[in-house]
Amino acid sequence: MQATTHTMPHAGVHEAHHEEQGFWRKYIFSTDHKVIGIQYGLTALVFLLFGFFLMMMMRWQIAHPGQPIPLVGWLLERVLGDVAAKGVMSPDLYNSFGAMHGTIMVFLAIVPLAFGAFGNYVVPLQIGAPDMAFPRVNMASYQAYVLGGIIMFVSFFIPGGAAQAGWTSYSPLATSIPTDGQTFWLVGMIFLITSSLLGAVNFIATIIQLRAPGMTWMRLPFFVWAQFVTGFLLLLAFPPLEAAGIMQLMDKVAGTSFFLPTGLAVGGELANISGGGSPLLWQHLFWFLGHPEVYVLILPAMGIVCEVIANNTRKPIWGYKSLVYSALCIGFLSFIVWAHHMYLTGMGTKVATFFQTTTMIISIPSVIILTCFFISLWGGSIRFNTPMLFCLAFLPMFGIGGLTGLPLGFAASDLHLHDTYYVIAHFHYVVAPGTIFALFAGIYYWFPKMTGRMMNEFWGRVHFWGSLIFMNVVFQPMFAQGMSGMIRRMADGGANYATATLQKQGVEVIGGLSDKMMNLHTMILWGAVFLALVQIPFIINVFWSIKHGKKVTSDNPWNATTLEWQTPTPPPHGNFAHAPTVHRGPYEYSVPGHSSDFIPQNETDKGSRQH
Amino acid sequence: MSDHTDDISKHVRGYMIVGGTLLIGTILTVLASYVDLGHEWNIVLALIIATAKASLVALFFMHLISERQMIYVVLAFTAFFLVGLMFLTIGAYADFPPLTTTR
Amino acid sequence: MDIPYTSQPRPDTGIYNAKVGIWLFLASEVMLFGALFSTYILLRVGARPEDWPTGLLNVPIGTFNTAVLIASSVTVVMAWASLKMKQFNRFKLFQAITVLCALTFLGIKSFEYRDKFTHYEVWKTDGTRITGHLEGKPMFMTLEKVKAAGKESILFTPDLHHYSEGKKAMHERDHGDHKAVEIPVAQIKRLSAFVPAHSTYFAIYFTLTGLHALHVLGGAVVMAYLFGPGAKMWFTDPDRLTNRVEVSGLFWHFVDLVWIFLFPILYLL
Amino acid sequence: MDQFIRKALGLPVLASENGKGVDDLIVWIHWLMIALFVGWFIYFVYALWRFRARRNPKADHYGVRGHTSNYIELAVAGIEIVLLVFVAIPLWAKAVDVTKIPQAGEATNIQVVAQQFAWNARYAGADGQFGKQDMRLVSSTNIFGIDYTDPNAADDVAVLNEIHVPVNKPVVTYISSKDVIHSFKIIALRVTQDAIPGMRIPAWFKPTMEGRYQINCAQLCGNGHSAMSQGFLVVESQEAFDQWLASKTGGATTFE
Ligand code: HEA
Ligand code: HEA
Ligand code: CUA
Ligand SMILES: [Cu+2]
Repeated sequence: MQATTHTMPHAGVHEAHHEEQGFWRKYIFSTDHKVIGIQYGLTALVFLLFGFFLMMMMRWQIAHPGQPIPLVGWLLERVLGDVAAKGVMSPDLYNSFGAMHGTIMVFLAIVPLAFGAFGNYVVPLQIGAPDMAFPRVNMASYQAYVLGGIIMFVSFFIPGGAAQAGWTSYSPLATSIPTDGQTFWLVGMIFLITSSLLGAVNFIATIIQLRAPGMTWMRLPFFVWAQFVTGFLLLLAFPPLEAAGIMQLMDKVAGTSFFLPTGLAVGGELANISGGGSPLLWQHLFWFLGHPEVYVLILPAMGIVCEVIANNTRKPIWGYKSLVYSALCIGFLSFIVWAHHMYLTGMGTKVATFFQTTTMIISIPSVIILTCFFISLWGGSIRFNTPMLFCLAFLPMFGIGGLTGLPLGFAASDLHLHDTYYVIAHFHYVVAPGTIFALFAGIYYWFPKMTGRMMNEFWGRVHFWGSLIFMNVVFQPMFAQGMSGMIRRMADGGANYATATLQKQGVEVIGGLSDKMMNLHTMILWGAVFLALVQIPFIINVFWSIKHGKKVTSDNPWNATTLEWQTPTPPPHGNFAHAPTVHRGPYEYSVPGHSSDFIPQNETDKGSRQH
Repeated sequence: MSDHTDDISKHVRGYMIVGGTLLIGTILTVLASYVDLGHEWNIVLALIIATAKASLVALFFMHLISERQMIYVVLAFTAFFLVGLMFLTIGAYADFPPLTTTR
Repeated sequence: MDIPYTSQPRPDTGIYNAKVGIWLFLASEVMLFGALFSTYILLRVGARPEDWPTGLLNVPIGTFNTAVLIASSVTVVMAWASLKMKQFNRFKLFQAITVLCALTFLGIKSFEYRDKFTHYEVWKTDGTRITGHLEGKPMFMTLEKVKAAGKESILFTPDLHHYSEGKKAMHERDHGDHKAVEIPVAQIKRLSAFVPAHSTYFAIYFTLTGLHALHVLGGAVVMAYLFGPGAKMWFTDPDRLTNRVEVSGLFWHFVDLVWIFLFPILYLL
Repeated sequence: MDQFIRKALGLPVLASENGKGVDDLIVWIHWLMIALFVGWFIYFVYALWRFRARRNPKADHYGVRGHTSNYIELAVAGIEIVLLVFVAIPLWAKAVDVTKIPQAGEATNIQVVAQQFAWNARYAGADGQFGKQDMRLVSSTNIFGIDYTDPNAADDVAVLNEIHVPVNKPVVTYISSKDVIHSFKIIALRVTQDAIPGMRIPAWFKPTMEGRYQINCAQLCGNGHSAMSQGFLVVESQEAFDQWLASKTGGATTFE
């Protein structure tokens, strides 16, 4: 390796000339994986906040349908016009916000944060590489992401507003809405998909090719494994959605009928199209991505949790190999479970049997991963710092989310729960108190490496306890609502189906939504408001600590073993002065007979005995 | 991955032969389409020839025949998922063929 | 530290970075085109036979284009081999031919597209369907436009057979006289050029070949770059240039490989 | 116990025979979930308390050495397999196959076509035969695309938003849609079926309680999705149903 670098000094690699770079080269058009990682991170956090903001307005509308939104209602009317007349959210606007909340959270917030930001910043450091394998591709990936984000954002302000067909964009609804929101959505998605594909190629190639000497596959930190599998999910699951996106775009702008059947009527009359397409095809292609995508959301989170738990229990992760094999297994299986989102599309017995079976099988590796984390606690010396608190909370929260996936996985029980708030609660438990908590943990954990300063611990705790409590206030009631039959994507929060409403109209029905369920909306609204308030200390903490946080006294403030902590803080361009050599596994904590309670991966055996 | 110059010049002949075979394959495909074997069998034959041609390109032009194991692994998974996508999707239609005319 | 293995293979994997990258990328391309092929199968199986044209495309032209792509596949691998054998000038020659092949392919393809855009089908209210050409050979004409122009009837030169009569009819095509007929607008239910909106066949035809053409275009740009400014790398880092040519060649072969499937399923079956 | 968990889970009233299996499956799977969650949670809290740094300053490099976890994982897998093979798969086979429902011969057949934002239904009428249907004939006055040249079509009955069925007899609904995807859901009867344009999908249920039920649209179908609530299913005695149907017969296949 040394030989290579010496015979080809700076051979055509512009990235290698890192002497004087202007502001633009250094911060905006950077090819340094760490800068790109931070760019990804900040952009994604802004989108995360924006996605949450959309949802706060929706929760108001759900709790108080038809009433003007306080504080921001007038602003909405000013910028969006009639869809928010008098500051009231119209059903069109509700549908736009819902679709964009899902899209933004998944494709513009969590994936870029978990994969783009943490993956970019941490993976090359953890494997002892100078940068990503293709730095310029890396930059292009970020730029495509930003472009996609801008297109999505701009779509709010075009006439008719943003896409309204849910994040799933089912045809024919998606193409039947005459405004251009869906076109923007599709073009934006094509950019985001391109970004993810470029990122995935880069990550996988980097992990395969740029591991430092001695960094064998079974010495990789689990976080790297998680990103590796995630990369493959993106690489192979996204293209079919890209194909589907192109086809839906054709349906929308070129008048084709890929997803439109013969005999489709619009406003009563037969539509002027050739027909012959299939609405179900879109669903298959969407969920072929959609399901792997949810593991894209969770695997990096599990990777972070693993790093932090090992570090703060001061002992090796129990069952490292089972973790790795489980992650690979999840990755493989996630490609063949997608139709569990489609049980009620008229699926016959044989196909349903196949997908129910694979869905049950895929829950087993998740159980194994969680079990490994639990067992790792046993015998540890547990430090309850902020990152660790978030990771510990991740476990039961993901547990709730994951377990409630099981009744959805059986077609017959899904019959009752499909498209109700039970599904909403299920997946928010995995992505919100699950993934978001893990990402918070990652921010608190790697912040000192990125900036050389610690985040404030007290406000970290306030952020943690507040988030934990209010996340549960928001999402726990949704299980009950869903079980009682409350349907999702209701612009009035189900008021039209409530017993009370019907009684007012003089209709007596069996099984309408009870007052009790409807009243929970108020509680959820307040939960969301307080959830937002407790994010304020976090946001301030992040920016304040960059300048004023407690300075770290060493490059390795958490006494961690993995390679990212063996670099200067923050790591310079090129990361390591010399290629590190790896001598041991990733989590050598509290090794018997060793003086300190951790041994870095690059420490030689001789060095360790000298202690 | 052959690194020696003389090795390469031997390959060059191979490339020419493969190229010629591909051209012949193309002509065969066209001719075969004019022979009426029954619609299904025409499709099968055309796909067989196409697959053979594609394999030649992949094996020789793209050097898959002497590629590293890792690339095989990646491609094997890709092929598997693609087959899964095709068969499961198409399989799901078998239960309820699309409706145009019914009672 | 610089990024290692940009020109020499990593010992344990045996490959250099860009090759890993391109194969991963091609894997994703397989899924992209695979999804479209799946769509093709579904649409075709779902279509009523009379709605799915066979033998409508020009086979000799398609065959010629196939040959062009195959030839370029040979030249692109020869370009790489020339670099391996340190024959820079021969590389330049082969690379140039490759780019020319790509442009030829695109030129012919756009000619074919034009042909389709000026070819029409009329669905009459009595249920009959005729294909043919409109007076003056306009592109993208629709019934709405005809009506908006205030015309009472159109002048239409019918083909001697309709595509639903199958390939047999096409083979027996004699060169009889094409007489233009006048069709009153009132008798027309639908009028469409052979554009994507015409039918699921043309939808998938244009999507597949259009996406493929974009790939050809992208490949041509890269190839031209490596022929022109990019070739200077030969004097600073010949191994890396050779790798770049190999990697772009891999992409090019893949594009060829896709066409090998597209040709029979779209032109011949 | 059984009633307790039903209440605790918040399962709504059940008014159909087919829904029993669905509810049972939901209850059983929740037992498994609760057992797992409570078990793990107790362990979790105990471990956090016992191994906190202040109490246990030195970690044990090896930690757990036993295989208990493997047994737990195997048990989870085992229970899932049992539920899958003996409950979920047979249940689904019964739920989707309308040819295998009990008393299929006596079933009331209804064709349902959803549209933005209402429910249309069609009964075969006195002859028990639906008229031929072709989606290419759909128009604003011919919602079902009925082919009026077919003599069977003459006595078909069409209704809007008000669907009557007799109690204690299976109902087979052939569900379709005209414009976008909707979903035909009646919570208390535990019936849900997506209404997909271009497809006609059979679903069945067997109501056991007379009364009025609201038809919910469970799939996002546009800006009227939340207000697509004017459709009702009326379950009544056979006599009342016959009378109602007779009052409708007489070529009411089109609407005003
Ligand atoms: C990160 C995201 C994520 C993850 C990890 C999962 C995980 C799972 N999901 Fe989920 N799912 C979504 C995100 C996710 N899902 C989303 C976004 C949707 C809706 C999309 C939409 O319609 O808009 C959805 C919808 C969805 C459906 C469709 C429902 C419907 O529309 O009707 C189904 C059905 O099978 C399902 C099943 C599962 C299963 C079986 C798992 C399994 O993998 C879960 C396995 C995990 C476990 C079994 C937990 C194990 C843990 C323990 C046992 C420990 C307990 C812990 C403590 C006590 C501390 N999910
Ligand atoms: C990863 C995905 C993700 C995430 C994280 C979330 C997070 C949240 N979601 Fe969402 N949601 C979806 C994905 C997600 N959601 C999807 C896919 C849908 C379906 C859409 C559809 O129907 O098509 C949906 C739908 C959905 C609904 C149903 C709407 C309906 O059916 O009509 C609801 C209702 O309450 C909801 C609520 C929330 C809430 C309260 C949060 C909260 O947890 C949000 C928490 C966020 C924060 C706490 C913000 C933290 C941010 C910061 C701290 C910023 C820091 C900034 C800097 C430092 C610069 N979501
Ligand atoms: Cu119809 Cu929702
Ligand atoms: Cu899923």
